[in-house]
Parts: sequence; structure tokens; C-alpha cells
Amino acid sequence: SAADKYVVGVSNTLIGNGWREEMICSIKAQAEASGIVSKVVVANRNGGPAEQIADLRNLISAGVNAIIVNPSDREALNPVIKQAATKGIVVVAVDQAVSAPEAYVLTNDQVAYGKVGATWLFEHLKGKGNVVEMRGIDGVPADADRHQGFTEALKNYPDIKVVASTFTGWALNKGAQQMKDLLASGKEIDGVWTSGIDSVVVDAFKTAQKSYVPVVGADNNGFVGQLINLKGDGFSGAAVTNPPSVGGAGLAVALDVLQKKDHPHLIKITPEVWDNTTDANLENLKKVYDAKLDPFYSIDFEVKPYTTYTMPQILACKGP
Amino acid sequence: MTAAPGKSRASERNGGASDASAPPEADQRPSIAARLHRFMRRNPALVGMPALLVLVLAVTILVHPEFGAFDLQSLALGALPLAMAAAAQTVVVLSGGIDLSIGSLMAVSNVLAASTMQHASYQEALLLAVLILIAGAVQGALNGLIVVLSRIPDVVVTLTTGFIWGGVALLILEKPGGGAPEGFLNLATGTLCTDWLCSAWVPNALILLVTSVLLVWLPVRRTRIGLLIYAIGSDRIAAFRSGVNVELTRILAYVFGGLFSAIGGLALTMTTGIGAPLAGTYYTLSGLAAIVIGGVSLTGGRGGMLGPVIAALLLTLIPTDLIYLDIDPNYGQVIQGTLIVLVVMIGGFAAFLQSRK
Amino acid sequence: MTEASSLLEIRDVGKRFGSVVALRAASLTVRAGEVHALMGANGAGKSTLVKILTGVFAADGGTVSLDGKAKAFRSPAEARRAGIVSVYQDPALVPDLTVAQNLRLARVSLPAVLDHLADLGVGHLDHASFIRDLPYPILRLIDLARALASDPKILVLDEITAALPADLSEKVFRVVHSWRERGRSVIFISHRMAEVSALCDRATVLRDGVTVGVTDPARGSEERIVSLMLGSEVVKASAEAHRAAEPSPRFAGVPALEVRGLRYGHRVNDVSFSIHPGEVLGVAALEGQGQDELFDCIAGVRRAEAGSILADGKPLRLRHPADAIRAGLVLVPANRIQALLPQRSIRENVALPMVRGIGAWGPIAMTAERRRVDEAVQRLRVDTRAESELRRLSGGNQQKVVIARWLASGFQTLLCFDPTRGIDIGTKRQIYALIRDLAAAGSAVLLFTSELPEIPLACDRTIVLFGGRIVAEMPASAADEATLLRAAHGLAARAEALA
Amino acid sequence: MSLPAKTGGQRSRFGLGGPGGILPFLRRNTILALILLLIAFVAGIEVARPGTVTPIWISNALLFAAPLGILGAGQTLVMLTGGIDLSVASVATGSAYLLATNASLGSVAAVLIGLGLGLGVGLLNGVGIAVLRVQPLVMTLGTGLMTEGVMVVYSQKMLASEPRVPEFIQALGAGKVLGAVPLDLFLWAPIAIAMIWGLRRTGFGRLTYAVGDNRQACELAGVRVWQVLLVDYVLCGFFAALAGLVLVGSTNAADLSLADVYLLPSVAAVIIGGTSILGGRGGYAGTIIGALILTVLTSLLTLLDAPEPIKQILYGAIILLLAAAYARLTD
Ligand SMILES: Nc1ncnc2c1ncn2[C@@H]1O[C@H](COP(=O)(O)OP(=O)(O)OP(=O)(O)O)[C@@H](O)[C@H]1O
Ligand SMILES: Nc1ncnc2c1ncn2[C@@H]1O[C@H](COP(=O)(O)OP(=O)(O)OP(=O)(O)O)[C@@H](O)[C@H]1O
Ligand SMILES: [Mg+2]
Ligand SMILES: [Mg+2]
Repeated sequence: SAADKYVVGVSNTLIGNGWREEMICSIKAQAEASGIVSKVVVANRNGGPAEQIADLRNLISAGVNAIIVNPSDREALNPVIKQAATKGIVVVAVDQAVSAPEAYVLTNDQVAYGKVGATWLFEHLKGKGNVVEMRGIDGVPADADRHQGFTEALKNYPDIKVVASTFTGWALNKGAQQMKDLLASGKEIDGVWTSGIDSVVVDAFKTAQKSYVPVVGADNNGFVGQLINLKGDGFSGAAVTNPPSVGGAGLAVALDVLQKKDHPHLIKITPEVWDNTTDANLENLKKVYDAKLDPFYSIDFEVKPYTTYTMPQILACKGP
Repeated sequence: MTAAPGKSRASERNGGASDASAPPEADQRPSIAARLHRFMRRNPALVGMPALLVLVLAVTILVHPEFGAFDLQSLALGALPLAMAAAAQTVVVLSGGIDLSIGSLMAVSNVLAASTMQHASYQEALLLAVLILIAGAVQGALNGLIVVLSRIPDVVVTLTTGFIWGGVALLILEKPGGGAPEGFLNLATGTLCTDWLCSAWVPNALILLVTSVLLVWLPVRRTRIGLLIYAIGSDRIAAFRSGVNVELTRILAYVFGGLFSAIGGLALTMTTGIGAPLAGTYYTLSGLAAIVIGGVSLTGGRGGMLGPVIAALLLTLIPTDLIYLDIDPNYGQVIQGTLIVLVVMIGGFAAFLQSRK
Repeated sequence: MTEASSLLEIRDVGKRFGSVVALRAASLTVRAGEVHALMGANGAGKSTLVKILTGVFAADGGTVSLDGKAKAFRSPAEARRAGIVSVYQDPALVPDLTVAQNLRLARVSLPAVLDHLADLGVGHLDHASFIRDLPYPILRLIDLARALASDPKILVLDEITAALPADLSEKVFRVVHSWRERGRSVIFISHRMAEVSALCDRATVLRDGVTVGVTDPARGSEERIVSLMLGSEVVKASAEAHRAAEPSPRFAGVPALEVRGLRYGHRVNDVSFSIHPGEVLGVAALEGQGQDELFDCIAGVRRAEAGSILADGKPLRLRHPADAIRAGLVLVPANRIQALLPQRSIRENVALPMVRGIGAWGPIAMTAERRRVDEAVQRLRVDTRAESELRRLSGGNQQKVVIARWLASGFQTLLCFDPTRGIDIGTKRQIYALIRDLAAAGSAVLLFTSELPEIPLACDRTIVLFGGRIVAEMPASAADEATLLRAAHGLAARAEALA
Repeated sequence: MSLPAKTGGQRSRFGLGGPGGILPFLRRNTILALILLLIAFVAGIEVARPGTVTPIWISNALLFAAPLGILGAGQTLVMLTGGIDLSVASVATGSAYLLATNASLGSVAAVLIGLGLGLGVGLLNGVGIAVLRVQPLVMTLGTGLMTEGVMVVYSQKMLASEPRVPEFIQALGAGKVLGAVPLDLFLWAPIAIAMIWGLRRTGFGRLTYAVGDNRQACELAGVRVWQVLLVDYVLCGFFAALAGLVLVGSTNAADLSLADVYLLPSVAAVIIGGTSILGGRGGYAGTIIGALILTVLTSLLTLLDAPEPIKQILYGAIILLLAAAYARLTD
């Protein structure tokens, strides 16, 4: 019956970003799959904490029962979250954490993201060589966390040298140009760690007619395709998972809490490293790769045990 | 014909004062209706914008009958930084310039405040706020100085100083953080509460918005400075030949731009409680949209402060309505873009019809 | 001419703008209590000298001394403080401010200005009106009144009468006289000989940026001044070109332009007339009698509310100047700045109508274009020293470019609104000769001029506008200044009504 | 009425040397001055990291400058009319995304759909600005938002559409012939020639300048100004879409923020190239050099081992100094 169905609000402050769109799709898909959500109200625009506070307040006003928020800051939203909680609204922060005790937090561990990828790279280089760190946007929390993880990993490998550290701004062309410039500058490069701008970096080696070096990227469909298809050309690399379906998972948690099921307030999703070095791993990659999908679609499309939707549901990207 | 013709007539007219700043309407008193008509014709934004605001508010209440004190506060909080960005841009544009570094200036004040106020007391925070306002004015002055001394078009100068101030913000605070004392935040996030009156219906953010615009702008508008700013915005050569120190006035406009940006940056600190080095980026362009919707001519010299401020409220209210109406937010962006275009198109069309008459 | 009695002493001032030398060695001595004419052909450097004197430009060399003390003003404000105020050739009023605000801007007192305005015949001005809404002649007078109100020792008037109708000019002269009576000095720039000889005590003549002589401009000395200004050969050429209209032939057949019952608001009221090919029809009127609107309507700039306009007997629907131009009606507008591209070259300005239609958006036939442009530019003798940017031309030369444009691209009927405004005497004669030539070649011309004496020289027939109506029509031979003036004041109409 | 160049002809406090010599020469040949600046930059890179400037590096620089240069072509046109187009980034992104997601319809159809978006948005801009006289800045800000929003809605419907970038677009965006000549030069060069020639030698080029210089004068001379503006904005949209195709060719895949980073540089390149933001003055040759200068500057900063804030500050300061030097030269 419609009476015991819930209205869910979503707040996101980065639009036109494939990962975030997929996150929203996963929320809609999970709402559909759960059968107990009557409506998903999305507040989606570009902005910072100030804009997000306004959106959250509007969602509260709109009478939602739960809010899934991808927070633009750890501290800034706390007062609104508290206000929501006093009105009985369940708030789940996904992807990035908030420090408000009222909120449930379900995040990808970004420090670990940086650390496991970097560790794979340094191991693969046998603890010695020149690497390039291609970061995201300076001043963004996720970038800072990943850098922290990268740096922690680096401490264990004294013979690894970071010869260049750039900010790609998570923009394809910027990353591509930077890699090409670095290659042209004659710097000795033995490996590259990227914060998600991965496939264009691999392409840069091809265009520059240099032989491939190991590259760490994200679980983007296109990059995984490269891991599979360029293996024969001597390309090795690893994709670190960072599932956008934390959105759907967050919704599942929120619905559970609304139905008085217990959940811990902090759930961390540990990233996995998928490399193409062994045949077994390559087989796994082939299983998740889908040539039909958008190259920037993250192919780690579920977070077990939370999400229950099917692939067609998330691809449809339609809420109730 | 006498040497100093008609001095006495002049004295009669103006009560003996030959004060150059006497109100222009002092002697000829057309009927109230005629003056009102003329005022409306001359300041279409002054009449149209409040009407539009009332209309949109009415629509909001229609689609969301529960609209209450909480929502009014949401509106004020959301509009405050944008309104300050618009105010900053207004002063500069009225003087015939443009400032594309406003977002970065706001970011600098925002991180300055958050990084210095973190462990400060309320009183210290207020003192720091004053210092940050001064710093904002100085940054504005630097923008203005470069514009005047380099003789590069202002768009270019402020586009590039925008990069520079953005870098400075990052230098001050590498990633979001910092803080400010509760009392200071309350200046924007609280609601009016004095010894004799406590009303949840009057958000502090709204008071802050109105007073900062009034306190800074009215003295400017009512004195010679305002006159100079409008004059150089309207025709720089004519103003120069009328004896205006054009270069100083241009710098002054940027100083006020910097001051309003700093208020905007402080507003960001108050509403979010933190500093974020990228916080201001959205405000450069949306501030520009607000001033154009608010009837300020981008060629300078025409417009006022009321229009842009109301436009900032409108631009804040529209996404809210989209949420109330439960419109797919992606269509929401289409709608917002369309609305901006429509508002100015209708304005353009009205002007077109007017010119036909 | 003793040094002691001179108030202002400018010596060998030079100024160049890039490759253009505006002034080589200009000198000017002004005594206390005199009206001193500054004369010279278009582009001789008059305005530049004024701007140097008042601190708009810095001179490259030479000296300026006031009361025997060397001065170099850095801004008009500084010059004003020293007692030198100029009314520049183009208005120095800020369009988006009101009259009162403009006065406040210049720190002059409103009542004083209003009184001066009353003396100038503008008693009813609403000082809360925006400058942008006021007609050009009024702006000139406000500019003048504002200058007077700051009570300068030396008042500089750069072609103030160029845009003024006869009655208002008259008022300006009276003000200048009274100024002199008070022992003040006036530097007066004008291309109108009659004004200069009536008004001025002495005249300094500039040619190509050099002072070529100081003379007494009394009546009868015109030719001498002209030859100083222009150099002797040019004078001969232009004097030849200047001939009065032959007795008007009878015009018959289909009129080139016919206007029937034209109305525009209450500015133009039921105006009808026609012009035949080969005919020059003069329009005489005081300021603001509807002549601007009349010309605009015929040129497609404004839409008439009633009435019809016919070209070659065919009724026209004019919704855009392009419609008028296609029908052969072209306009030389009152305000040249409206018609010009300040940052583009003379060539592009002249050739603008040639590329106006979509059909001409393709490649330009450069040689043919150059030939037509050069021909027109030479025919009008435009000073092309600063040809790469039109805004660097002197005022008069800019005016010539507007006319040259239509010579180059062709037309059937020329609507000329005060084409000799700000044009030197040599060129003026030449332009009237040109108009006669054009008529002789079969064009029709509708000519408004603010200089009534010119009408019998250039026109075949004249209509007089008053209050938006045609109040008189006469052959040019009968249109002497007095008759025209009387009609233009509406007196003829009243006389008729009485009769 | 105020002339577009508001300080034109006023007292200059910052006069330059006499008439003879190298400075006045450069002043008459500003493009040459820009080229010298560009060369100085390249030399700077070579000094900072010897051995960097090789034919490969130069060809990379050209490769990367091309999309910016093509965006700059449209931006030059509209800025010459006194306008600006802030929708170019959204249009470029949108055309790239449409191309990739419609590849299954065939390469030619996909390209046409991408370019169609550019023409469509350009037309919308043109109608608003030329006919309804909306301020260009706001109009294009609005249409940019609209385009982006539409693309986001569209992308959600297209998650499983098998996006693919046609081979020849990939070659266009990243390929080279004869070892070092980037293929996108074969698109950019004709555009450059057409732009430079068209602006100087065609009626439409003349009118583009004229409209930016004095709209009223154009009307009085019988020009239907709206037609000129309309075509300029449509062309600008078209060039933006073309640039999007080159971009997607170089990245092999489109995401919805593909061209965002090019928005401000597309304006900066035109301005550095000496086109007046107020309209009526400038040209495309300058924009080309402007695009190259910005590209080389980006490379320089990549190779410079400095923290990001410092790089940002340097980026701003260098462009500022460049513009100042240039302004001095041409003042
Ligand atoms: N757009 C606006 N926003 C806010 N205040 C405005 C705006 N326009 C005008 N005002 C204020 O409204 C009042 C009247 O404005 P107005 O421009 O009519 O005054 P004014 O300078 O005396 O000009 P006028 O001589 O035309 O009356 C002033 O206090 C002014 O500061
Ligand atoms: N700002 C400028 N830049 C370049 N050249 C200029 C500038 N101002 C004036 N000139 C040039 O200097 C010369 C003298 O111009 P000026 O305006 O002084 O002439 P004028 O005697 O006042 O002529 P007119 O009677 O036509 O007004 C002209 O050749 C003109 O082109
Ligand atoms: Mg002059
Ligand atoms: Mg007013």
C-alpha cells in the first residue's frame, strides 16, 4: 500500500560527472527494487557546502523520510543533518564521510583507495623506479585522502621516486596533455598512479610511441578494456574499485533504519585491486568488462550485501 | 544682460542655497503621479523585480503550502553569498568594468576567516572579520590598480587575477577545514532574537543581507562617489572632461567590489562553518547572471542594487521550487537555464516593444 | 600686441598621434577681454590645440603660459581650477546621468547653470531628464552653460554653433559678447566666416598644425583668411567650384520622392511634398520642429504612423533603412557618430553599404572597391593621414566620410541633414557644388541646413517646417535669410491665417 | 554615446620610446610580437628542461592547441561583434557525447548529429541575441546550462548504448602523418585560412567587425544587423561542435565534463590574440598564436615542479604580464 511507502531525498553537488550520475542511478534502481519507496526527490546541481546546505533544507521541507547525501564537506553539513534527525529523517552520507553523529556513513575508503593502488604499483615495480602521481582537483577532500594513502604507501618503498605530481582536474584532456608533456620531456618514467583519469594516460604512451609502463587506474569500463586488450602489447596495470553503487547501498541502509533494523553508523567499503598480471585475474576482468557500456561507467555496479537491483534496473536509471 | 544674471532668481528658487548637491527635484514639483510614472519608467528593475519576486513567492507557497519560517530562512541563507557576489559585481559593472575574480576573492576571505577564527572567541572573530573586510577591499584595490596601470581590458585582468586569488586561497587552506565560533556563525544562521523580540520569521541572514547592502551601498549611492561611479560607467571620456578623476574612481569601484566579495566570503564561512578553497567558484558566473537579470547594463552606468539582490533571491528560490515540484533535477538545470534566458528575453522583448512606441 | 597684455601665451606646441602629426608649431596669444577666433580647415589641429590647452592631451613640445607663468595641465579639472574651461567639439556630458547630476559631477552650481540656460533661451529644461534623452543642440547649450557657471577667465568654444539653429546661435553670440564685456576672454572656433567677423576681435589661423597668421577678421577679410587657411591653390579651385544655383528649371514628370500626409506622433503633422529628379529641395526650420523625425521616417529609421512615401511613383513600405536604401533613398544623418565605425578604416566606412545585403557577403572585389572608395574620398578631399581608424580623424573629416559613403555606393535621392556641420569653408563650398552636380546628373536632394544663408545657394525650392507642419514653400531665389527666419518662427503662418 | 574604446585618445602616462627602432616596428606588427612571445616561451621550456623541445613535442603542442584554436575561431567571431559565447564548452562536450553515443548509426550520421547540436544551440543563441537583443553573456550562460542539463538527462538514458568513437575521429584527434604532423592540423589549417581570409576579404567579415564597432551605424547603412549576428553565433556553435569532435577523438571517449577546461582559455586565447572584448578590432591570426601560447604555458607548468597553488598563481600572473606587455606595445 502507498501508505507505508517512503519518500527519499538525494543531494548531490557535482553534475555532468559520470560517476555521480551512476551513483544517482543506483539509488533510483535500489528504490525501484526495494518496492517500498514511493518517490525519489533529487537535488542535483553544481555547488559547494553552502549550496548543499540549502538543498538539504529544501529536502527537509519537501517532507522526505530519508536523505542520501554525497557530502561536499565533512563538517559543514552537520547542523542541517542534526535538524533533519530531530525531524526523524534518516540521513546517510555516501561516498564521503560526515562527522555528524546522527548520520549513517557508507563510504568508499579513499585513503585505502590511494594506498592499495600505490602499493600494487610499487610492488609491481619491485620497490624501485620513477613514478608519476596524477591527482584529481587540489582542495577536494577525496583527492587529499587518496594522496594521503599514496604517501603512506610510499613510505614503505624508499627506492621509489615520485618524479612528477600533477593535478588532472579529473579532466580527460588535461590528463592526456600532461602525460604527453611528461613523456616528451624525456623524464624516465617507470609507472603511473592515477586518480581515475586512466585510459587517456595509457593512450598517451601509444601516441608517443613509447612502450607501456604499469598504470594504476579506477574501475572504469574503458580502462578495464585496456587492461584486457593491451595485455598482449605488454601493458600491465590495475584497476582499483570505487563503486558508485554506494548510493544504492546507502538507500538500502536508510530503508532498513526506517524499518527499525539496526546498522552500524559507519560502514566502509574497502577497495579491491583488479590487475591483469595473472590469467586468473584477467578472466575476472573479462567477466566484468562490457564493451557495450560507456567507457567511464564504473563496472563495479553492486555493493553486496546491500544492493539488490539488477543490471537492467540500474541501466534504466528510473526511480519509482 | 547683466554680468551675473538672475542670481536673485536662483536664490528664491533654492532658499538662498546654491548648494550643488541640492536634490534635483527641489524646485520643480511635478505631481506625485507624474513623478511615480517617471520613476517607474526610469527604473523598470526597481518595480519589475519586486513584482517578480512576489510572483515567484506566491507560486512557491501555492506548490508548497507548508512554506514557513524554516523555508524563509533557507531562502535567506542560500541567497546571502550569491547576493553579495551580485552586489560586488554590480558596483564594478556600474563603473563600466567587470570583475571575473569575485568567486576567488570570496574564496580567499572564506578560507582566511575559517583558518584564523577556528579557535577565536566571538569578539576576536568580529575583529578578525573587520580585518578580513579590509583585506577584501585591498584585494579589490589591487585588481583595480592593475586594471588602471596596465591598461589591459578589465575582463582579462580579472580573469587572470581570478586564477591568482584562487591559488592564494589554496595556499591559505589546502583542503576544506577550519572553523569559527558559534556566536559568529549565528550572525547568519540564527534567527532574530533580542531582549524584547524573538521571531523565527526573521532570519539573521536576511538582516545581514539587507544591512550590509544598505550600510555599504546607500552611502555610496547617495554621495559623490556614487555619482562618479555611474558617470565613468556611462561615458568615461565625458566624465574625464567633466573633471572626474577616472582612474581613481575605477579603482574605488573595485575596492567596493572587493569589500562586497569579502562580505560574501564571510557569509560562506557563517553559513557553512568552514573554509573551502574552491567555495567561491560558482559565484562569478551566477553573480553575473543575477546582475543582468536584475537590470544592470553590462556596458556600465545603468542599473541599481535592488534588482541584482532580488535576482539573487529568485535564483535561489527557483531550485527550491523545482525540489518542491519534484521535477527531475536534470530537467531542473534545463529549466533554470531556460528561465535565465526567458527572463532576459522577456526583458529584451519589452524594451523592444517600448522602443516601438 | 605687447607681451604684457597677453593673458594666455601658447608657443610652438607640437603633438603627434602615432604617425599623424596633428600639430607642428602652433602658437596662440589671447589677451584679456578679447574674443579670439581660432580658424583652420578641417584637420588643421584646432581641437587638438584646445585639448592640449585644457589638459586632455599632453603636448609633445612647446610651452603654454597663463598670466606669464608656465603651465602644463594634466586634466580638464586642473585647467578649470586655473580658469580655463572648454566646450569641446563633442559633448562632454555623461548620457546616463541627469542634467542635475552632470552639473554636480563638474562641481558647478545648478541655479547658476539654470540661469545661464535661461539666457540661452532654454528656460524650461527639466533638469531631472537624462542627458541621453535630450536633443543634441540642447546638450551643446547645457555644456556651454556649465562652462559659464564655473566662471572661467578663458572660455573655449569648439564649434559650438555648428549644431545650433540660427536663433540659438544668436543667443550664444549675445552671451559671448556679455562675457567679453566683463573682461573675460573667449577662444572661438567656427567654420562660419560671418560669425567670426561679427564676433571676434582677432583671429589666429592654423594650417596643417602650424600657425600661419594672426589677423583682424573684420567683414571683408574673408577671402584673405580663406587663403591663409587653405593655401592659395586650393582656394582657387574651390572658389571655382562654388557657384550659385542657376535659375530653377521647371520640373515635371514622376517625382523621385513624394511624401503624402506623413505623420509621426505630434512631431510630424501631415507633411506632403515632392522632389523631382534634378531638384534640390531645401528644408528650413528651427531646432526641434520635426525635421529630424521627418528625415528619419523617409530614411526608414523610424516608422511613420500615417501617410505614404513614394519613390518614382511607387509607394514604399519602409521598415528598415535597408528598405529605403533599396529604393534609392539614402541618409546623411545629423549625428555623424551614429553613422560611423570608429575603429575601422576610412575605406571600410565608405564601403559599408556596398556589403550590406546578404548577396554581398561573399568575397569582395578589392580593386573595384578601392577605385570607388578612392574616387569618393578624393572628390570630398578627405584628409587621409589617419585613415586606419576613423575615430582619429578630425570632426569635419569624419563628416565627409559619411557623405563619401553614399557617393561611392550610389543612390537616387539624397537626404542630407546638415551635411556641412563642422566643415571648413573650402569644403563647404565644395559640398554645395557637389550637391548641384549630383542634381544636374539627375539625383534628387532633400537638404536640411542649419545655416539659412546657404539655402538659396544650394537649393531650387524650399519648404519651411514649424511645429511639425509645412508652413511655407518658396522658390530658393525668394528664400533670403530674413524671409526664412520669419517663416521658421511661424510668423508667416500666422500672417496667412490673419489674412 | 560613448565610443567603444573608452579611454581612446586620452592622456597616456605610460608613453613609449621614440618613433624609430624595434618597438614601433613591433607595434605595427603585433602578430609578430605575439610570435616572439611564443618563441620566448618555448625557449623557456627548453631552458627549464633541456632536450624537451623536439619535433615530437612541437607536434604534440600543435595537436593540443587545435581544439582550443577551433573553439577560439567561433569565440573570435562573436567577440568581434562585441559579444561572447559561454556555451561553447557545453556544446563541444555535447557534440562529443552525441557522436560517441550515436556511433552505431554510422560514423557520418554520428558526426552530423554532433555538428547538428552545435548548429542548434548556435541558432538559439543567435535568435536570442540577434533578434531579441539579450545580452550575449547571459544568453549563452543560460543556453550552456540548458545544453549541459539536456546532456545529463540524455546520458542517463544512454548508459548502455555502446558508445564508440569512430576510427577517423580518433585519427583526427590523436593521429599523425609523416611521423610528426598532427592530423587535426588538416582541419585546423583550413579553418584558419578561411577565418583569416574571410574576415579580411569578404562582405560578411567586414560586417562582423562593423557590427561590433557600431551597431547603429550598420543599421543606418542598410545592414540588417540581426542576420550578421545570427550567422556569427551559428558559426560559433558549429566551431564549438567541431572542436568537440577533435577532443573526443583525442580521448577516445566522452564524458560530460570533456570540454569544461576549455571555456575560459577559449576566451583568454582570443583576448591574448589582441581581439577587443568590446568588439570591432582584432582577428583570428592573433587567436591562433594565443591558443598556442596558452598550450605551451600549460606544458611549461606541467614540467615545472611546483605545488598546485603556485602553478595557478603563475598561470594567472604570466597571462597578465603577457597581456600587459602586449597592451604597452599596441597602446
Ligand atoms: N536598482 C536599485 N536598487 C536599489 N536602490 C535603488 C535602485 N535604484 C535606485 N535606488 C535607490 O532609490 C532611490 C531613488 O533612486 P533614483 O535613481 O531615482 O534617485 P536620484 O539619484 O535622485 O535620481 P533622479 O534624479 O532620477 O530621481 C535612491 O535612494 C537610490 O539609491
Ligand atoms: N586621438 C587622435 N589620434 C590620432 N590622430 C588624431 C587624434 N586626434 C586628432 N588626430 C589628428 O590630428 C589632426 C588634427 O585634428 P583636430 O581634431 O585637431 O582638427 P580640427 O582642426 O579640430 O578639425 P575640424 O575642423 O575638422 O574639427 C587630424 O589629422 C586628426 O586626424
Ligand atoms: Mg575640431
Ligand atoms: Mg535617477
